[in-house]
Amino acid sequence: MHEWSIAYSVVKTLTENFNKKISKVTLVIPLFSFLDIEILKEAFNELKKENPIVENAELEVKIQEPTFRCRNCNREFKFSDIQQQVGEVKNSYGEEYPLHLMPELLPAFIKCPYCGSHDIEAIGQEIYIEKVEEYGAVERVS
Amino acid sequence: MHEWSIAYSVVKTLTENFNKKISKVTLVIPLFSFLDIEILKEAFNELKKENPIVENAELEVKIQEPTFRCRNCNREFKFSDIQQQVGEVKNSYGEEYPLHLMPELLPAFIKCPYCGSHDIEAIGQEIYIEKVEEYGAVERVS
Amino acid sequence: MEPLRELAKEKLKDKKVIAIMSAKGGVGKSVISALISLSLPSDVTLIDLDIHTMAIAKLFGVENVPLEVSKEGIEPVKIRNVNLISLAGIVRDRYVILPGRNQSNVMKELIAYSSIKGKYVVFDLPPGLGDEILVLEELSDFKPIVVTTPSKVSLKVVKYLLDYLNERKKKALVVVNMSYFTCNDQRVNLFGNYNGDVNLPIDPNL
Amino acid sequence: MEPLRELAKEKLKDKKVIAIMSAKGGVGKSVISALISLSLPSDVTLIDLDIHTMAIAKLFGVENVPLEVSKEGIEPVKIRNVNLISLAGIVRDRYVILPGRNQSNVMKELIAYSSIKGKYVVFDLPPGLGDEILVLEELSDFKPIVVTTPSKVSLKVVKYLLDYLNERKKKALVVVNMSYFTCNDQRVNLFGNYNGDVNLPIDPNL
Ligand SMILES: Nc1ncnc2c1ncn2[C@@H]1O[C@H](COP(=O)(O)OP(=O)(O)O)[C@@H](O)[C@H]1O
Ligand SMILES: Nc1ncnc2c1ncn2[C@@H]1O[C@H](COP(=O)(O)OP(=O)(O)O)[C@@H](O)[C@H]1O
Ligand SMILES: [Mg+2]
Ligand SMILES: [Mg+2]
Ligand SMILES: [Mg+2]
Ligand SMILES: [Mg+2]
Ligand code: NI
Ligand code: NI
Ligand SMILES: [Zn+2]
Ligand SMILES: [Zn+2]
Repeated sequence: MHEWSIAYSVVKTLTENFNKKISKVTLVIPLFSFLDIEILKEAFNELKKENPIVENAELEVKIQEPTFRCRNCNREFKFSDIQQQVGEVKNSYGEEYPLHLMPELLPAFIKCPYCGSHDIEAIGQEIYIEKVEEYGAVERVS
Repeated sequence: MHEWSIAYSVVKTLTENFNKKISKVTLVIPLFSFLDIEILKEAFNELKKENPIVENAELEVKIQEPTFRCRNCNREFKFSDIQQQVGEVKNSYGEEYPLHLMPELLPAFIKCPYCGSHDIEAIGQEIYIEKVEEYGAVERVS
Repeated sequence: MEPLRELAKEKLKDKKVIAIMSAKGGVGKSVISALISLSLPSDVTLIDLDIHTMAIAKLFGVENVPLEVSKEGIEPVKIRNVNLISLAGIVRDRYVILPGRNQSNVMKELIAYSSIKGKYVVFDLPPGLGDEILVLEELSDFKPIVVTTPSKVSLKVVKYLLDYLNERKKKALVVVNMSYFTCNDQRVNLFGNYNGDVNLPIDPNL
Repeated sequence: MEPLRELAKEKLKDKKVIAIMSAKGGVGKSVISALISLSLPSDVTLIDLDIHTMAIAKLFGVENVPLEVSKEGIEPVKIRNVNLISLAGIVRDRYVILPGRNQSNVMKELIAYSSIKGKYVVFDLPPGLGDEILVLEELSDFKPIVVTTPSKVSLKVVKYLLDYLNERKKKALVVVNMSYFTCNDQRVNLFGNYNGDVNLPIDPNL
């Protein structure tokens, strides 16, 4: 269900920042939020009907695998190194688990696999619009 | 006088992290801390005598001009856009002014030239060792 | 381009936003946030931005009520006219230890991804002069209510906050909490002496 | 490679470090930090990590004493056996509003660039479960003293902190402050009932 909020945020961002009709938008989401891509696209296709600027827009979703760095012991690690921890959090809460709803809560739930600190920095955990294509032009937006 | 603490931090970092004798170290400092390069080198040359690893090391200092971004209105700006504000803070406090002693305090004293918010992010305000050369090798360190 | 920020701004647009704040902790911000919310004439959304203590859920006795998520977002817990949004419902009964760099986005996520009902939004802020104020300034034109106790330390710190709010052209209502205690019909000033726009006594039955 | 971090660790090496903490504000952390520091048998450095309120300088009445800088670093203000390090001496009488992303480095700068004297270092922490704890864990093996009042909200929040400290294998001493008030030889529990390792009354003469 949270996918509807994400879709709404995309629709709102596009309608607030663009004047021309949009043909395609590329959204990047982090792997550990486990958003359901089908529901996300379904929600986007429903919500985009509200505004002519986006009514014909196609949503492309890219899943980004963040890298992690511990600010306590300075080691870097990958998602595979914390996959078991993430699984335990998911099992503990269910589908709408905290990192699904609020990815920025990651350090509250995940500990460094090397030293156990929660002072973890994720590079690439933000949900952002990577690219917007308008009818008649290609525009790259960060 | 604060330059002595910065020099000491460089000596300590090198002696904690290297085993081989060091021939040269490159230190990057932000423009707005207004560290005195001559005093910094003098302090380094005095303090390096304490440890054989660094006793022959040369200190190169690079001054970095950070760029700034306001997280309130999202505009970017340069040091020249806040130079007057920095000057007023310097005049108010004197030589050992807060941003000289503690560069990370920048947002507390500097406002966005466009919207007045203190939610300013400086890219390139940290003091860091960019490069260390050991006798017999070249090593690039981040 | 930040969808999170755009959605958070959208959620607060057209709302009357009130922020209960103080740079000092333990002055009664959460208690006063609850009282103000309950006293408003219509439905209000009360958002607890104190992400480490989550006191409001405890005050209302709903810290173990699990949340629901709808197409409109995370659904608040309803107590009389108050729709409560709190991290407590999301993390349930456990600590939230969080680096400073994550704080502002956690606050934005809480605002953006929740279903905000009613015309009024009351924010209960944590102590400090940091992200909570900067984020609220980014997202809305809020009315500040500054809470203090009469102690000198608290008054000094509140003066810093009022200085900042004046600089940002925001007029604050000052509430002096725990201003006195009635002991055998005698007024005792346990924590000092000061008069604000509103003065509240110490009430052991709170 | 971080010279700031290395120097901060170096400054705390070989010191006995005590951290006065509570996730809740206004429980008496600063008051207890001052009392503990004054009661230690030799010279102590007291570092105020509450960068927004800077209460300690006010408690000791030295908030307008300007700092000096020597080759050893920022010199503390000396009161009896206490060497006080506070942001108040650096910024002087003004607010410090700071985004969360700058907090941990400001704390590291305060520790690294100061001259730390004596065998003991006492840290007065701000409320919260964030950078202050994470930074102290990064830099030293500290002994935690957890402060609470007997109120239910405060106790719940302190339980979260104790849970976290247990997870990190740190045994805390629990101080229950403002546990009672003596009113005409009668004990009044203004804020609730709880027993800690140490229990302190409300003292209007503080
Ligand atoms: N007027 C009052 N009389 C008695 N106790 C109070 C009063 N206001 C607040 N308290 C108590 O003081 C403590 C701190 O209040 P709280 O609202 O949590 O402060 P803050 O949100 O500023 O940290 C709580 O235990 C609360 O019950
Ligand atoms: N035992 C006590 N008796 C009376 N007042 C106290 C006591 N302990 C603390 N206070 C007062 O309570 C307020 C909060 O104390 P403080 O040490 O600043 O708390 P914290 O550092 O946890 O925010 C201050 O005004 C202080 O003077
Ligand atoms: Mg508080
Ligand atoms: Mg509160
Ligand atoms: Mg406090
Ligand atoms: Mg304090
Ligand atoms: Ni979902
Ligand atoms: Ni200097
Ligand atoms: Zn680690
Ligand atoms: Zn701006």
